[in-house]
Amino acid sequence: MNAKEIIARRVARELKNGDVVNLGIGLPTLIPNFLPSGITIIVQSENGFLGLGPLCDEPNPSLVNAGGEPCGIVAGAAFFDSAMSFALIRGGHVDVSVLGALQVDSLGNLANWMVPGKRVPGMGGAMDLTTGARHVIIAMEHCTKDGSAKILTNCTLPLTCSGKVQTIVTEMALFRINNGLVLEELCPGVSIADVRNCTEADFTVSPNCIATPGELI
Amino acid sequence: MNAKEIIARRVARELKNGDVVNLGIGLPTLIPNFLPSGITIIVQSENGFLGLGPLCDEPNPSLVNAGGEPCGIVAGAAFFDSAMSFALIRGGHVDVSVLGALQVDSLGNLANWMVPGKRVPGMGGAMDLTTGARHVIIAMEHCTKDGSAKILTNCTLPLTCSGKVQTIVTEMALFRINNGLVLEELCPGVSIADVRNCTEADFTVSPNCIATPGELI
Amino acid sequence: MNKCMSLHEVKAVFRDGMTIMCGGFLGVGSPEGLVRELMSNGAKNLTLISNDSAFPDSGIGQLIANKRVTRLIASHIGTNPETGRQMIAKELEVILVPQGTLAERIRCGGAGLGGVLTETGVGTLVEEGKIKLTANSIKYLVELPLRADIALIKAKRADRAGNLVYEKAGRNFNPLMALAADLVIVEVDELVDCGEIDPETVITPGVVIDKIVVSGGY
Amino acid sequence: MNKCMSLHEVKAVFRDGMTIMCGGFLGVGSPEGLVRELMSNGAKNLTLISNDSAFPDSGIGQLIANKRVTRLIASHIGTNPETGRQMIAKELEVILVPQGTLAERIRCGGAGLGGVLTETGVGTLVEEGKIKLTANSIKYLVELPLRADIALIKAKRADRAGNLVYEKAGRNFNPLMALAADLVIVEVDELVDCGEIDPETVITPGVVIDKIVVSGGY
Repeated sequence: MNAKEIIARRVARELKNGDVVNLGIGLPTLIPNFLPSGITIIVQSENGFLGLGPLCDEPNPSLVNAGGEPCGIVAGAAFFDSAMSFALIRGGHVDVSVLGALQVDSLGNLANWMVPGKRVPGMGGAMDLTTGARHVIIAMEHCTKDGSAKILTNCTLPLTCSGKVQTIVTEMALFRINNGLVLEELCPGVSIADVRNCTEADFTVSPNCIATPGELI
Repeated sequence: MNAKEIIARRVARELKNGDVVNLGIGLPTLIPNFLPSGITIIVQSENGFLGLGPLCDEPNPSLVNAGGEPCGIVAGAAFFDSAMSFALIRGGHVDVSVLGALQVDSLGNLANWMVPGKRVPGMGGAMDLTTGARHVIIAMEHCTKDGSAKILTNCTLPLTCSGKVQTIVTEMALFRINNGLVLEELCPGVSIADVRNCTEADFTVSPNCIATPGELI
Repeated sequence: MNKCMSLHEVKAVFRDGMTIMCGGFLGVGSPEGLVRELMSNGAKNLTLISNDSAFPDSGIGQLIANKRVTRLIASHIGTNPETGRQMIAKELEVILVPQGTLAERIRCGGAGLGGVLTETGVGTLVEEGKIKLTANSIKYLVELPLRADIALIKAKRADRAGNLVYEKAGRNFNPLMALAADLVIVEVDELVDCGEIDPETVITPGVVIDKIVVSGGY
Repeated sequence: MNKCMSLHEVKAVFRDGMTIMCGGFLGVGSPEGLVRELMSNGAKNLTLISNDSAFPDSGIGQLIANKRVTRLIASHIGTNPETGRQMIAKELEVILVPQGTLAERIRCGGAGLGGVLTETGVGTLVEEGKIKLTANSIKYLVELPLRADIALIKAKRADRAGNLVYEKAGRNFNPLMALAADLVIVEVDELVDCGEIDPETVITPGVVIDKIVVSGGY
């Protein structure tokens, strides 16, 4: 299992039966593949529907996820316009938002929409999702491709939201943000020292910190 | 033809083919009966649809106008919720709003929602209609039942809107409000002196003032 | 995830002092069965948010007539003389809100918006006590969100996920209130399986609906 | 009252310097035929309002690539590298707006609202230059309406009155833009007679639609 799959699988275990979940582009879209049996989630797609499911038939050009990839819908789905989509998101009707990050910090700040002067994809729905979803989970590889830390004391890139991130899941560890960064789980084979090495932000180790049990990854 | 019918008939002549029109409770609902041939209007009902038409079949308990009276719909109708209904009204998508009045004044102010300490029906949709409709027409009998003036220099009752009324149609006359009250039409058999007698507000007589031609009433 | 509930069970959710939203326009699209349960439950000191107070002997009008409501937020009360009487006698606080503003305030409550700017009510009693803001040279009132503890709504048909379609002018405030309360209970004429409502025609997505009651289905 | 127009006639409506809204989300639900007419008309110095700038070689992406747009108001430009390049080279002004805020601003433009209060963007670059307002102890940004000279939208089916239904995720911003421009032109796959669309399923009422063009119908 690669890093992305390990992360997606761990995030899947955060979800409760019946949760309404918005999945960001890329890694988060893998999450439904790893849902434990007995757990059904309802996937919200911010381009305008609830009940996103796997692609079963031929792709329909009008049925894509928020990343533009062909997808399917489940029985009990509903289509709506962008105002309704974000009324649901902003209004607290989405239980969990899972997003990637360029940087995330110990105050729960997230940066994932621009690198000034270089790359400015735009925030899309991310600012509304982090403002409105009840539980904001960052799902990302622990470090950048060149090995620099992404979990910082303070984000240096322009923020997506201020203080809304509650959980960070990487291929090394799981943190909760609760008056600072708290290490709650270590992936098998990873030491606390390994995590400190790869994390710029200081963090406390929860007294209940566990090695993520095998069945959870 | 009674006073209400005379008024409704004259208002009907103000409407252009294709106009989207909201008709207040009571007298204004008579207007569609008097549309000249070749003129089709689209009636907006603020309880949530466009394409209100006469009752043709058995009354359907879910199909009533904004006054709660059973009605029908025409081909090409559309139902929507109250937010959409007032998005249409406030957003300038309703061409004409025809309402009754307790008082209306030479500044275009309207009072039609409360008599303090006595009768407070509430404004319903009237404040939004007068704010948003492109043309606000007051259709009412010239005086109260006890003969007092309703067209005043300044409304004394709490206002429904400030300066939005453009046209007043009564069984005696038609006024436009254009930097003050301007008499534009007299009904047959009515003199300017008669109108002054029944009107508290001062008004100018348009140089183009005409006796409403027979075919217009 | 079973959202179905019998009308009988509904009674247990009501408490004195609650804020309750109720769909309907002069009784059309009003959840008559749910209101009957609220009547028989006996909860009092209610704040009621509804377009109007219907008629003294029907729907939510009965709640007013039975002195169960201490505060009413509505756009129109003219069809229920008892509402006006209690208001003038100061037995009932009535907050009159322009209908379009009422719709937007409820929509804000459900959509996580802090309010809207509207020209409606400027220069009238409605502007009293409100924040005013001038934008693009137009004077606006800032109208704040409305939410409730419970929303009682009426639809024509639900699937088991709570997806709703309405009937004609019975739609009115129901889809707005469906997002704007902590507990949302819908009364429907008909319950169908998931997949039986075309996803393109769903007006209220099921995720906002907590409980479904079938009319007359004790 | 004939709202039908050929694709060919559309070209005449565009002028240099216009503000144009265009429906679609990464090209899905985008009025390809109308955009093609806008491309071939040659109008430039356009302000474009759209969720995203799609791809360099398709839909509104081509307008960007052809330097026809001087100002873009959008939530996301990552799929069109040319947009980012022009922005960084200061050839194109890009105003990035959170997607939910963009939806609300367009809705305000169509609904006669002066703006909305949203928490989205508080504590970020998005709050720069905006009015802030604290209500119920929460800090909000006041986001102002967006309107356009022309809205180009895409629907699946129209009746001759302009009533519209959409297709799946192709709905997105189209129903909002349909109320927010002085001239609203819809491109549809199919045109039917009045009465052939169930009034309960209409998403956009025909009164807001000025012109109807059938895709491919030259």
